[in-house]
Amino acid sequence: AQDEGKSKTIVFIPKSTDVTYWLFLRKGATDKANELGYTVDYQGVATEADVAGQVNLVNNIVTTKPAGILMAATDAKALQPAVENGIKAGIPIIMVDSGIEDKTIPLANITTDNFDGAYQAGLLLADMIGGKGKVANIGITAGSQTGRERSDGFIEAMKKFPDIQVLPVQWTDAIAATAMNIATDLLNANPDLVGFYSAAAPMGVGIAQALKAKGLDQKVKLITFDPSPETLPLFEEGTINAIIAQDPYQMGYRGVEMLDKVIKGGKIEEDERNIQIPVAIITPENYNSPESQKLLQTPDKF
Amino acid sequence: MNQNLSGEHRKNWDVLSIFQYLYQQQSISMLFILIIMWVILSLLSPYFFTVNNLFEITLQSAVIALIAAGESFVIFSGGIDLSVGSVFAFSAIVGGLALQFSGSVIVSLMASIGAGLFAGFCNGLAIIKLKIPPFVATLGMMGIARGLALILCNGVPIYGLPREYLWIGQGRVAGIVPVPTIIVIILFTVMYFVLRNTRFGRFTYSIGSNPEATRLSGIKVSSVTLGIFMICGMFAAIAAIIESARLGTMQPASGNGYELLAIGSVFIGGASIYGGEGNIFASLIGALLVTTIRNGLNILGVSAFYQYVVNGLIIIFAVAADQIRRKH
Amino acid sequence: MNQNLSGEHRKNWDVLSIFQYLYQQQSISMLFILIIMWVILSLLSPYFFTVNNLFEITLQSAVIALIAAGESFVIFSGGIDLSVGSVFAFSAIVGGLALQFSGSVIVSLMASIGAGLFAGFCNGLAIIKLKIPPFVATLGMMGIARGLALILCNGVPIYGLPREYLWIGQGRVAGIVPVPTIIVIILFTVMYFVLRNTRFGRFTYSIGSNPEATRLSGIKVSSVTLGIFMICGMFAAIAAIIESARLGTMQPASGNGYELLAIGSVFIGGASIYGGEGNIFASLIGALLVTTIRNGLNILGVSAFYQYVVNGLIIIFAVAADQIRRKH
Amino acid sequence: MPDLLVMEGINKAFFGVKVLKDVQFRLHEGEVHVILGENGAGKSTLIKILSGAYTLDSGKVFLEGKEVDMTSYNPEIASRLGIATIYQNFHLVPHLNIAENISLSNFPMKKGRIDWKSVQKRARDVLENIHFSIDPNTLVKKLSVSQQQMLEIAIALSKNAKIIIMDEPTAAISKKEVETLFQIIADIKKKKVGIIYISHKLEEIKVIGDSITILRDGRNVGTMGAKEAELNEIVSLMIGKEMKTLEKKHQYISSEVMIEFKSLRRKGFFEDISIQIGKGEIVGLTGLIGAGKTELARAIFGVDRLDAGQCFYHKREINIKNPKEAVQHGIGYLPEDRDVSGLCLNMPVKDNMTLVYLAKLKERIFSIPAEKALSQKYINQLKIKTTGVYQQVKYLSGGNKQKVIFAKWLAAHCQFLVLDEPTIGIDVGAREEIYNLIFDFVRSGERAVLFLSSDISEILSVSDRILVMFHGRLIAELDPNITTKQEIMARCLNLT
Ligand SMILES: Nc1ncnc2c1ncn2[C@@H]1O[C@H](COP(=O)(O)OP(=O)(O)OP(=O)(O)O)[C@@H](O)[C@H]1O
Ligand SMILES: Nc1ncnc2c1ncn2[C@@H]1O[C@H](COP(=O)(O)OP(=O)(O)OP(=O)(O)O)[C@@H](O)[C@H]1O
Ligand SMILES: [Mg+2]
Ligand SMILES: [Mg+2]
Repeated sequence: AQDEGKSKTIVFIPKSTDVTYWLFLRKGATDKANELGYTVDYQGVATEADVAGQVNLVNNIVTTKPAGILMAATDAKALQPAVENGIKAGIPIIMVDSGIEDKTIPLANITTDNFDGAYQAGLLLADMIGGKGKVANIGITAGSQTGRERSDGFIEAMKKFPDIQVLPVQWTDAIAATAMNIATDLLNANPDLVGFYSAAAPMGVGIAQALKAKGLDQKVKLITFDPSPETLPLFEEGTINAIIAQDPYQMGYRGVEMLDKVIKGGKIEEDERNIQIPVAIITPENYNSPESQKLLQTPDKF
Repeated sequence: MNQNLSGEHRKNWDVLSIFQYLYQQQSISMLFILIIMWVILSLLSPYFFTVNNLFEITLQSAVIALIAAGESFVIFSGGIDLSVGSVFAFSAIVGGLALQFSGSVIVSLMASIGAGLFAGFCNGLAIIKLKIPPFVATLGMMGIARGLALILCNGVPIYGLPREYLWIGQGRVAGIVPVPTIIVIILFTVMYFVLRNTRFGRFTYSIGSNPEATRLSGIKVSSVTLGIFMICGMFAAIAAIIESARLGTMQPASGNGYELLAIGSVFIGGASIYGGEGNIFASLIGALLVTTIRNGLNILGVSAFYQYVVNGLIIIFAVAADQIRRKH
Repeated sequence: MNQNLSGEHRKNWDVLSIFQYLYQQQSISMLFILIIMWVILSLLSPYFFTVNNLFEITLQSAVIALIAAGESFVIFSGGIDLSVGSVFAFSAIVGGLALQFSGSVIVSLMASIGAGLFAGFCNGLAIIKLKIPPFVATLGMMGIARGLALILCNGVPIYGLPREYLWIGQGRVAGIVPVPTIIVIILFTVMYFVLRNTRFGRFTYSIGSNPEATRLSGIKVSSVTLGIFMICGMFAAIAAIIESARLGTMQPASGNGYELLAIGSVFIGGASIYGGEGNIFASLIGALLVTTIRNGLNILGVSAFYQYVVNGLIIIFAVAADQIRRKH
Repeated sequence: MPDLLVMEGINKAFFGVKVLKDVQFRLHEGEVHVILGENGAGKSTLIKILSGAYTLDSGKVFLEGKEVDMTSYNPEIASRLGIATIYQNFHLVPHLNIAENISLSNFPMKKGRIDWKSVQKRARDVLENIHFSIDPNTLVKKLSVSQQQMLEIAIALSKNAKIIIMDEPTAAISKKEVETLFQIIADIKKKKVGIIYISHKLEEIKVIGDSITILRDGRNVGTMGAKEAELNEIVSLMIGKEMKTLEKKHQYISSEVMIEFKSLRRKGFFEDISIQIGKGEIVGLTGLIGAGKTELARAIFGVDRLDAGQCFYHKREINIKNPKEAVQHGIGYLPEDRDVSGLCLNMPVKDNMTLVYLAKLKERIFSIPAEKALSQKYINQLKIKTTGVYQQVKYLSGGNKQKVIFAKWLAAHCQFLVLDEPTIGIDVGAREEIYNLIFDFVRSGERAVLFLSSDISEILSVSDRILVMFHGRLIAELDPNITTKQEIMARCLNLT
C-alpha cells in the first residue's frame, strides 16, 4: 500500500552511451524489471570523460524521484556528493560496475575490479608470449578512471616479467578506427611486437583488423577487455586470443532485484552490500562452455 | 538586434516603443523562447518548475555560460577559440598542483587564472605574430593544453580540495542561491559593461565588423586581439575552478567537447559568424537554453539515444523561431 | 594562393614564371612543408620512409581526406558543417542495415550514400529555409544524426560484412596500392575539376566570396547551397563506407571528433574562414599532414601525453611556415 | 517613343519607415532618364526594386506594356527580362578574377564544362569595349575603387540588356573614363536601349540626359525634359528650397609649414614625392585613375610601407609606421573605398562616428550619453539621413555612409586630414556643406588638408594649391586662381 502512486521507473545510468558494453547491463536490468513490473529508463552522458555531465545527470534524475537508480560512476570521488544527495532525498541507489569511494553510501555495490581484470589480462598475455618480447598497451581515454585502472592493472602485471617490454600506453577514446591506425603504426615501427592488450572492445576490433591487414593475425597475440558482438567472429577465427568478460547482465539483473527489495520496504543483508563479480577469462578452451556463452550472449541476440 | 542597437536613453517611452525595443533585442527574444520552453516543460513534468530545479539549471549552466562569456569576446571580434575545453582542463590541473604545493586556495585560484590567461596569450600571439587563422591556432592549442594537463598530473585526477575551495562550487548564499550562479551574474554584468562602455569592448565589436576599417581608425588591432584571447582563456579558467569545486576534483580529461557547447551557446544567442554583433547576455541565455534542454529531457525520462535527436531538433527550432522575428 | 588565382591560359611559360606559379599555389607550398616533414621523420626513424608506411599514411588519411573534401565545398562557400562526424556514423549504420536486409553490397552502398545526401539535404534546408546559421544548423544535425545512428542499430555495432564490401577498404590494386587511396585520388581529381570547371564550382567560390553579389548576378544561391551541403553529406558517407570496410564493422559511435579533424585539414590547407578561396588539393594535403604527424609520432614511440602537445605544435608551425610564404 | 518601362504607385518601407511613396516612373526606348535627388531620397531603392534586389510593398511594373509579376520577382528574372544594373555599392565577387566576374551569370559551356577560352575572349572584348586595359586574370579584390567601377560598367554593358540601370556610374572615375562612358551610352541609345541614370554630378545631366525625374523624400516631385530644365530649378526641387551658393574661401597663403614630405617612394607605385603643406592650407592633389594618389595617401598614413622618404611634422621628423601612430599625431585619413576601409557596416552610426575619437581617448571607460550627443551633433551638422544614432550603417544610403566617415574624422579633432575622394556619391547640397566643413576645419589657420580628387571642378574650387600626379610622380603645381579646367586636364594626361 505504501508504494501506491509512486513511480515505477528505475533509471539506469551507464558511464557512457558510446560503448556497447552497457547494453548488456541494461538488458539484465530490463529483464528483471519486466518481471517485477518496473520500467527502465536509460540515460547517460556521451563519453565517460564527461564526469561533470554525469553529476548533472544524477542531480536531474534525483529531482524526478524515480523508484530507484542503478548507476556506474565515471569517477569514484566526483560522483560521491551527487549519490549522497540522492540517498538523502530518499532515492534508493545501487552502484553497478564502478562504485564510489565511500562504499557505505549507496545501498549496495555490485562491481567488478577493472584493475584486477587488466592484471589478469596481463598475466595471460605474458603466458601466451612465453614471458618475453614487446607488447603494446592500447587504452581507452586519457585521464578517465576506467581508462587508468585498465591500463595500470596491465602494466602492474607486466612488472613481473623483466623480459617483457611494454610500449607506452596509447589512448584511443574507444574509437575502433583510431586503434586500428595506432596498431598499424606500432607494428610498422616495432616489427618485433608480439602482443596487444586492448582495454575495451572497440579497440579490440581495430587492432584485430590491423593484424589481419598485415597478415599477423595468427602470430601476434591479442587480448581484449569486454565482449561485443563484432569481436566474437574475430575470436572464433583466432585473431583475438582471449576476452576478459565481466558479467554485466548479472550486475543489471541483481541490481534491480535488490532495488525492488528496498522499494518494497525490505533491507539488504550486510553480506550482500558489497558484491565483487570476478572477471571471467574467455579462451578458446572454455569458449563453448555454457558459462562463457552466457557471458558472451550479445545484445543483438537478446 | 544587438546591444549596440539598444536604443536606450530614448525620450517619450510609449508602450509600443517599449515593446519594439524589447522585440528587437536578441537577448529578450531568446529569453522569451527560453521561457516558453520552461512553460512547456512545467506542463509536461511536475518536477521541472521547482525552485530547486531552476537553481539546479543555473548551477549546471554556470560552467558553459562562463566559457561562453569568454568565447563571446572572441566571436564578437570575428574569431573562434577551439581550445577552451582543453585550456579548461589545463588550468584546473595547474590550480590543483598549486594547491598541493602551497596549500593555499588563493594561490591555487591565481594559478588557475594565470594558466588560463597564459594559454589565451599564446593563442593571441600565434594569431597576431605568426598570422595563423584563429581556427588553426586554437586547434593547435587544443592539443597542447590537453597534453600539458595530462603531463602535469600524469593523467591522475587531483583530489582532496579544502572546504573553502569546495564552497565556490557547492556553497549556497542565504542557503538557497548557488555561489556559481552569483558568480555568473556578477561576471556577466561586468562583461556587459566592458563590452558596452569601454574602449576595449567597442574595439572588440569593430574588429569583428571590419578589422581593416578598425586598423585605419588608428586602433592597434593586434593588442586588442591579444586581450580578447586572454579574456577567453581567463573565463575558461574561472569555469574550470567552478567545476573543480563542484566535483571536488580536478580532472585532466574534463572539458572535452565544451568548446562546441560554448560556441554553440554564443551562436544560439544570435551572434554572427562574421563578428561585429552580439550581446553577451544572449550568450548566457544560449547556455541556459542548452542546459534547460538537457535538464528537461533528463527529467522527462527521454531515453539516451532519443535525447541526442530531440536535443538537436530543439536547438534548430529555437533558433529558427528567433529568425522569424528577425525577418520582420 | 588558390586555384582561382591560377592564372591559367597564360602563354609564354618560362622557368621563372613556372616557379612563381608553383610558389603562389597554396597546395604546392603545403606539399613542400609535408615533404620536409617526411624528410625529418625518415631521418628520425628507419621505419618511416618505407613504401609500406607511406601507403599506410595514405590509407589512414583517406577517411579524413574524404570528409575534408566535402567540408571543403562548404568552407569555400563560407559555411561550416559540424555534423559530418555524426552523419558519418549515421550513413554507416544505414548502409549496414541495408546490407542485413538486402544482402546486397550495392544496395548497402547506395543506402549509405543516400543517407549522407539526405542528412546534407536537411542541413541545407535548415540553412536556406529556416535561415539558421550553418554553425547552429549543423550543430543540431550533429546530435540528430548521432541519435539516429544509435537508435537504428540499438547501439549495437553491425558486423559480418561480405568479402566484396571489405575489399573497398582492405583491397590492394596490383597488390600494393590500397583501394581507398585510389578512391581518394579519383574523387579529389573529379572534385578539383568540378570546382574549377563547372558553374556549380565557380558559384561555390562566389557565394563564399560575396553571397549578395552572387544573388544579384541572378544566381540561385539557395539551390547551390543545398547542393554544397548534400555533397558534404555524401562525402561523409563515402568516408564511412571506407572506414566500415577497413574495420569490417559499422560502429554507431564512430566518427566522433572527425568534424574537427576534417575542418582542421581544410584550414591547415589554407582555406579562409570567410570563404571564397581554397584549393581542394590543399585540403588533401592538410589531411595528409595531420595523419603524418600522428603516424610519425606513433612510429617514433612518443608517449601519448606528449603526442598531444607535439601534434598541436607541429600544426601551428606548419601553418606559420606557410604564412611566411604568403607574406611575400 | 513607346514606353519601355512603367512603374506605378511604388511603395517601399524598411522597418516601418517609408522610403518610397507612390512613385511613378516611365522610361522610353532609346532614352537616358536621369533620376536626381538628395542623399537618401530613395533613388537606389527604386532601382533596386526594378533590378530584383528588393521586393516592393505595393505597386505595379509594366515592361513593354506587359505587367510583371512582382511577387516572385528576383534578380534572376530581372536579368532574364533584359534588365542590367550597375549598383552603387558594387556587386562584384572579390575572390574571382575579372573574366569570371564578367561571365558569372552566364558562363559559356562546352561539353559540360566551362569554356575558358570563350570566357577569356568575352572578357577581352568587353573590357576593350570600354577602353579598359587590364589583365582579365586579375583578381577583383586587387582592384582599386575606380577599377571596380569600370568593371561594373563593363559587366552591365556586356549583357545586351533592354534596360540598363546606372547608379552613380561616374562617382569614382576620372574625366577621361567618363567621356568614354558617355560615348558608349550614345551608341547604345541608338539600339533602342533605355537607360536609367543616377548621378550627383549635375553637369553630366545636360550632356547625356533626355529626361529627368526628381525624387524628394521618396516622392516623385517632378519629371521633365532634360534640355529645357533649369539647373537651379532642379536643385530647388531636389532640396525643397533655394540653395546657398558656396562662398569661396579666400586663398590661403601660409607662412608656416605644418607638414613636409621629402622624396617619398614606394616601389612600383610612386617615386620622389615631395610636398610641403602649410598651416591653414588645403592642398589639392589630382590625377587620372591609377596615378597613385590613393597609394600615396595610404603610405603617408602608415597603412602601407614606404620604401624611402622623410616626413617632418611641425618641423620634427616623424616616422609613421602604422595608422595608430598617425592618429596619435593628429593625422587623419578618409579612405576612398568606404565599405572596405571606412566603415564597420553592421555597427550603429554612433559607433562608427566615435571610433577614432575613442582610439585617441585617454580614459578606458566612456560615457554613452556623451557619445550619443557627439554623434547627434554631427548627424545634424552633416544632415545625415538616419533613423537615429543606433541605426546600423549598412542601412544608410550611399551618400549618407560617406558623411558618416567624414563625421568620424571630424569628431577625432585631427590637425592634418588626408581626404581621398571625400565627396564620392554626395549630393549637390551636401557637397557644398562638406566644402564648407573643410574650410571651417582649416579656418583657424592651425590645421591643414591634403585633398585628393579626380573631380577637376571640385579640385579647382576647394584647393589653395593644386598638385598633379602622373604615373606615380608629381608633375605640376598649379595656382587655382590662374589655371583652368582645361589646363589641369591636360596636365593630368601629361600633355604639356
Ligand atoms: N536595406 C535597407 N534597410 C533599411 N533602410 C534602408 C535600406 N536601404 C535604404 N534604406 C533607407 O532608405 C532611404 C533611401 O535610400 P537610398 O539608398 O534609396 O537613397 P539614395 O537616393 O540612393 O541616396 P544616395 O544618393 O545617398 O545614394 C535611406 O534613408 C536609407 O537609409
Ligand atoms: N590593389 C592593387 N594591386 C596592384 N596594383 C594596384 C592596386 N591598386 C592600385 N594599383 C596600381 O597602383 C597604381 C596607383 O593606384 P592608386 O589607386 O593609388 O591610383 P589613384 O591615383 O588613387 O587612382 P584611383 O583611385 O582613381 O584609381 C596604379 O598603377 C594602379 O594600377
Ligand atoms: Mg544611392
Ligand atoms: Mg584613388
